[in-house]
Amino acid sequence: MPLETMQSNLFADSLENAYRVQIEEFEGPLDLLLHLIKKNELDIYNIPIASITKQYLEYLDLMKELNLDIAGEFLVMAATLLQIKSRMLLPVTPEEEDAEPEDPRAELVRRLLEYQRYRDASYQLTSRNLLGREVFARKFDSDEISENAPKEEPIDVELFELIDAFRRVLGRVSVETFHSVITDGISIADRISQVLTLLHGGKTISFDSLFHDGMTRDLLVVTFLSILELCKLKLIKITQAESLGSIWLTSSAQSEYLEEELEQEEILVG
Amino acid sequence: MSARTLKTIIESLLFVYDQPLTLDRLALLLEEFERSAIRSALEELVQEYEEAQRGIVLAQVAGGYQLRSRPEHADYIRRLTKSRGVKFSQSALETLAIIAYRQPITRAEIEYLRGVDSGGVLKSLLEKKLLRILGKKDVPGKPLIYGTSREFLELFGLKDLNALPTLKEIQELAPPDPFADQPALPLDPVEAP
Amino acid sequence: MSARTLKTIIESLLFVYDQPLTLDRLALLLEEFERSAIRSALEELVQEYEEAQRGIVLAQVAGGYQLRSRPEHADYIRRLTKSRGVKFSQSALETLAIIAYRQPITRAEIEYLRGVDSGGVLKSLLEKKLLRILGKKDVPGKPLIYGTSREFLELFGLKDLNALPTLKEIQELAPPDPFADQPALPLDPVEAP
Repeated sequence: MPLETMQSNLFADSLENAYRVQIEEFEGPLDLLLHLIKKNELDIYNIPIASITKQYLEYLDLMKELNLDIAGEFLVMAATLLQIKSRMLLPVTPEEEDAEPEDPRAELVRRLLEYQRYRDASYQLTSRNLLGREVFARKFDSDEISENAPKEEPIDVELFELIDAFRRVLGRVSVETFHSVITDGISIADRISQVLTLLHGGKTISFDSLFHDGMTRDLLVVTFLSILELCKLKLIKITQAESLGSIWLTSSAQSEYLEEELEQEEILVG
Repeated sequence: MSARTLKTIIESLLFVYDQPLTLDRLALLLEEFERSAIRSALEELVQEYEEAQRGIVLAQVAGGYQLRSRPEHADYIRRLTKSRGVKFSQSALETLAIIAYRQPITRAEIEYLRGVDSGGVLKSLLEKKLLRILGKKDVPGKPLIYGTSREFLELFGLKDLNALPTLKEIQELAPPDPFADQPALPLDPVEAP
Repeated sequence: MSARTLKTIIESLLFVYDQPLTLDRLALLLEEFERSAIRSALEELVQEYEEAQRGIVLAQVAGGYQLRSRPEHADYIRRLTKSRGVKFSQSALETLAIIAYRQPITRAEIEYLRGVDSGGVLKSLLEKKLLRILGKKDVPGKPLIYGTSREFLELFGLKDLNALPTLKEIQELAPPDPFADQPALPLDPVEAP
């Protein structure tokens, strides 16, 4: 089916809009199904499943033609619709008749009704007088009021704030690293590659930053041997900006660029 | 000290503070007054504000009392503050409504009801502090349980969760439910497609 | 619109704005009203506030008008600020989160993960009783080992440490990481001194 026809079928009632890309944003498959039911003035308790499935799939095709990403949920619903459709076609066997089989559409209808209730509730919510939109409160300027610092300090914090802070830490440090902060039994080869990763892209790191309190003795030794090995391989350059100052490691490939940086560092330091 | 004075003290406190003040909090702050006296002063204040039809209203939100500007004057106030206020996406509102009415609720339950992945919208609502993590559900996988926060009540001007408008009964909107005798909506996440 | 309405509009504006509003400014904002009408509404408001002896006074300051709390009630208002909740700093939250998930943990390990010195923040968390010292680690230097306290669980309403959301749950809440395919960086080199 050509694209324009589908559009006029589905969304645009006037043909003049046929060439304009008119595709509504749906929150999800349930939202789309409710739209189709409303547009076709269907009885939600007696959905003509074949026709609604057809229109639903047309919508997905349209999305595909427009190169829009189709979320997985839309595809799952398409499969559900097709399954209901095929179950509707099955003849009812006598035994099943006794058991009063559930209408294959029942589950879907329940979900649609439930979803509709919450969608209506969301419209009601947004029609309220919102703080900062229709009603305003005053700003609280505690400096203006109090001359002395707070004495009791009840802490005002939500669990999510804690979790979110932690998420940021995890964003900086990989999970694997997090699980094994201080790696035991790391090989020199692994440590060399770690150090090189740190220096990747012409970065400079301090010698000290490779050693921490609480590292195992093994790791300290391995780290030190790795640095010696890297020097021997001429992969890194060790510099000291001033005597007794910090020792800096740079990757030798970018040594020229880094020398400039180090000069700046020197200016900053002293 | 007279009841008149107590009323004006409370009005001063409400005026200065930017968050709702509860009776408990006021009783703690105004320790030289009887709790019952504070309560009746508050009630009188509420009535006075209602009757006076002024530019400031005394709202009962999030279990407390808060002075707020009259909603009808929002357009004029916006000229001053240039604030356009919060804007919610449909998906944020939907999710918020589901959580408000169904809490405590897990992410899988929300996603079953909405029919779409809701991780991103949950995160943004948490960041806006409109949601709280209430704990973990005692089922396999121990999923997190979500609920709405005090900020949610403040934003929407709700006294408490009971002040939420009731969900329209489906019977009101539609003919009798032919599936009424069937078991309630399964919210088992396993069943979610 | 009635004079009564104009008066309440002005009251709303004065309520919301934290600085004095001049007649000029009001006339500019409320362009649909006559300047003379605004002036007389202001005068009426001033008189009403004076007569009513309320907790809020309408002061004429700096050539403008401003709502203020009644000066006699300053003592009560100061109590509000004293009992105001204290917010956590980002670094405190980060440190607390790392300890919560990684305990028992040493200061060096915390600093390795955070990439910054954490002595100050550890001290303040210990003072708030959110941390406990669990002992000393049996490595050179015998560093102290930290863990979270009972007060920590109370603050966040957690039944026990198992009630903390798992790493997996936290990551699921996060949006997809655009750099997920890149090799893990064990330590941010920018943080090097």
